[in-house]
Amino acid sequence: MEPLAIYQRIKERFGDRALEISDGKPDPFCVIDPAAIVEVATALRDDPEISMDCLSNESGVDYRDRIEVVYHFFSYRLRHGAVLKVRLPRENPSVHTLEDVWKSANWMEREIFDLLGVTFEGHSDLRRILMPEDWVGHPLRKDFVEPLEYHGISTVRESPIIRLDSKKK
Amino acid sequence: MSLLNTLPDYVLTTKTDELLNWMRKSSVWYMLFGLACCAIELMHTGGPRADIDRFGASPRASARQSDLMIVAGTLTLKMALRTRLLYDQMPEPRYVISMGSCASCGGLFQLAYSVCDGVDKIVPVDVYVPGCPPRPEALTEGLLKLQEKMMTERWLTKSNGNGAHVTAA
Amino acid sequence: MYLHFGVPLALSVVGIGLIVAMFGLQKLLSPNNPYQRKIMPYECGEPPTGRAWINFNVRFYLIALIFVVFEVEVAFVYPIATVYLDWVRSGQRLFALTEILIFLLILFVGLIYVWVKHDLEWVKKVPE
Amino acid sequence: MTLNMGPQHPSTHGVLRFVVRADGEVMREAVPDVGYLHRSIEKIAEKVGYHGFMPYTDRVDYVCAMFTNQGWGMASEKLAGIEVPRRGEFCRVIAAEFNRLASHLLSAGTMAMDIGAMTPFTHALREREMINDLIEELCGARLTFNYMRIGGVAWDLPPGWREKALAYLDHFDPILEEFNSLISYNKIYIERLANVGVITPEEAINYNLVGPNLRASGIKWDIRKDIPYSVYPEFDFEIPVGSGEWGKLGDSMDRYMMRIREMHQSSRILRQALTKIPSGPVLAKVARNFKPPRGECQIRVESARGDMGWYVVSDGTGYPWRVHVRTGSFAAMGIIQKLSRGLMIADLVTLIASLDVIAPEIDR
Repeated sequence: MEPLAIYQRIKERFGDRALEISDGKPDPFCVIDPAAIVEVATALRDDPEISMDCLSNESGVDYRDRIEVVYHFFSYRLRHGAVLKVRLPRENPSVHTLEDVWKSANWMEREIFDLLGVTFEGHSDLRRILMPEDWVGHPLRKDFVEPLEYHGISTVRESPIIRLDSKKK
Repeated sequence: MSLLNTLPDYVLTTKTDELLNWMRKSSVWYMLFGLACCAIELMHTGGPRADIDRFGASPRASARQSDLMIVAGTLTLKMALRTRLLYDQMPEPRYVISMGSCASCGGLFQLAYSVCDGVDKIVPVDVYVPGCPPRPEALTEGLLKLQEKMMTERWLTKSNGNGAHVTAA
Repeated sequence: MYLHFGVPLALSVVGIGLIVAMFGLQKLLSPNNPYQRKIMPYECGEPPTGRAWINFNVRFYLIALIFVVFEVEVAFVYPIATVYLDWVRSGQRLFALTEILIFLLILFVGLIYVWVKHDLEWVKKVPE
Repeated sequence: MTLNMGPQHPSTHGVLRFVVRADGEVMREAVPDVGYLHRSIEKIAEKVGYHGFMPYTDRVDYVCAMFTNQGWGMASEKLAGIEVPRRGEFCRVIAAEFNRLASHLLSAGTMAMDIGAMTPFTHALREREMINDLIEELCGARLTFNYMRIGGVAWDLPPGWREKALAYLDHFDPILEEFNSLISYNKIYIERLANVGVITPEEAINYNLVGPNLRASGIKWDIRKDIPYSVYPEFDFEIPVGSGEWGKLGDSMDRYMMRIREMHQSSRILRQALTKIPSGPVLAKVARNFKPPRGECQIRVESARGDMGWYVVSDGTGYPWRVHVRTGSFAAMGIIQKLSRGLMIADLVTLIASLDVIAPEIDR
């Protein structure tokens, strides 16, 4: 089943909560209202014609004015996939977790929380996964400023070329 | 009641120092401290073809039994704290080889926010092995350079018995 | 007159001498610089968590006990084995053999008992 | 008792840490803690251009770096709609399959060493050294190749390389058979691996396991066959699927045997690719400051650790807006916490080795 056909199906079933369908090259996607993501996801999984039994990829993207969480679903039985998007505001973005629908969402959502600061309500243990526990800020945001030092280790390494010039003077 | 640094300067201890250094040099046990890509080259260096066991360097699992720490790979800030603790827990006299450009100066990950540029910010380094990853032969040459350096150490006389690798508390 | 005691004397002198030499040289020649961060228990690079003095499960004590029993049995059989040939030459062959077998048989019954009581199985599952 | 299988541990395949709550030898739970090798490759992608990001993709998974190169190349080509010449595709498949051999050899070797068998590790490394020589002759590096470019491959096969590669394959097949018989039918090895860490097919899909871990649970799924890309449809090879001969379906022994059988299939593909390689250019014309049109795409590549999803968002400038890699090891790590309940501590080592998890793929 082609992705666009899947999105039409979602549009019919959920009407206004499927906000926008775009057939952008090369991958078409469909934007969903953040509040309805769990129902749409369970519908995608339980609908026999779609039966998306695997959440293959979940990533967060920071478009300066909003943060988007992109879900790539895949169905091993019917060998087709679909892309859903959720648009969230930049200040404390939050959306419901998909962990109880697919277990694979657990770690991917922890990574998005860690690197982009999107809190997932209902997540079993939402804590930092890649950065140190006491790290400040969310690095993958476009406006992230790198700290100058961490626990006394300076993250700036002066380039040796400057040192050579100072010797020459 | 150890003999180190106790004999007055007029006592010539070159031969005994040489004997001590020769014994230590030909059984340098390195700690399995592979972080990233250089870890695979470290395995190949310990492997069948470029075997550094010929020079007496056999891999040890824990910091307690090793005198040489080969920092093989990118040192992230989260790992840097543990590296300092591991270095402290190694028995003296202890040496450090910084293998690869990531460990020596951050290499091609200086752009990263989470990487500590260079292991010499954390621990005193004896030999820097360039390369990304350095070939097993390059690491073997680094080990031989370290063995040469170990031969020049003085232990018994009071003044220049530097025992440089006996760090203070 | 006591020459035949010379061999064990030499053996013990060399043995003890080697040990003293090794530890002595190590004490004399190696740097000794214990400071707090170095003495901290090594736990793969992490500050140690939890207490080291934990109360072990009783099953490990049982296994150790069974091991000690059979270890002592073997320790008794060794001296017999060394003098067994003298007994055979002095004609008490059958008597020596039956004596050892009775000793082993008693402990074999012990082994059967332990086996039947499932004390030898290694516990792979622990109830929640 | 809480134990720390910490970042510096011989059998955690890189810097992973498990906080193990154990009772005697049986584990209550092993909570993984990763991030010790998070080198922020995805943030660097936004700072370096499309061409400049290629060497960084080697470091995403340095044991089989060709697949990450291929993934990045295909993602950029799909964005910009570039057609790779046929000989370039063949060179990619040849280099990638050789790298799959090397990766599976290392995985089987370290797995045997983790279980306690020391000699298979040296056998596997000896073979891996020969493959490294071949690939080094092809692209100059032993581990981080940077061999592929957007639009094809950097260099053509050097003269005489084809015969050397075919000669190596003739030497490799009996050696693989000997390696297999040396370790795979060893009683202790089977005892340690069978029925450990059993993953049912539904769990495998729900936890999004990929590659050998998925096929070991009985699901016949391989991107090279099911979403054909590059020139893979022209070769005939089977996909080994787990059958549970040694214990329940989906245990560690199945995952290990998947990798051994995949090595057979890879050498079959290599033979066909090396004989059928056409002549012609290897690299398509691609602008130096490569600016793909605005848009986003996700492509999937069958890497040695399963299908790796490259999600790339481009905003029309020369720098990618966002790159996200979903790798096989990251998905496999999610299931370890659930599987480790009630397992013995020694079996946790087996489980990590059988899932073939390595640190850079998890932390990127």
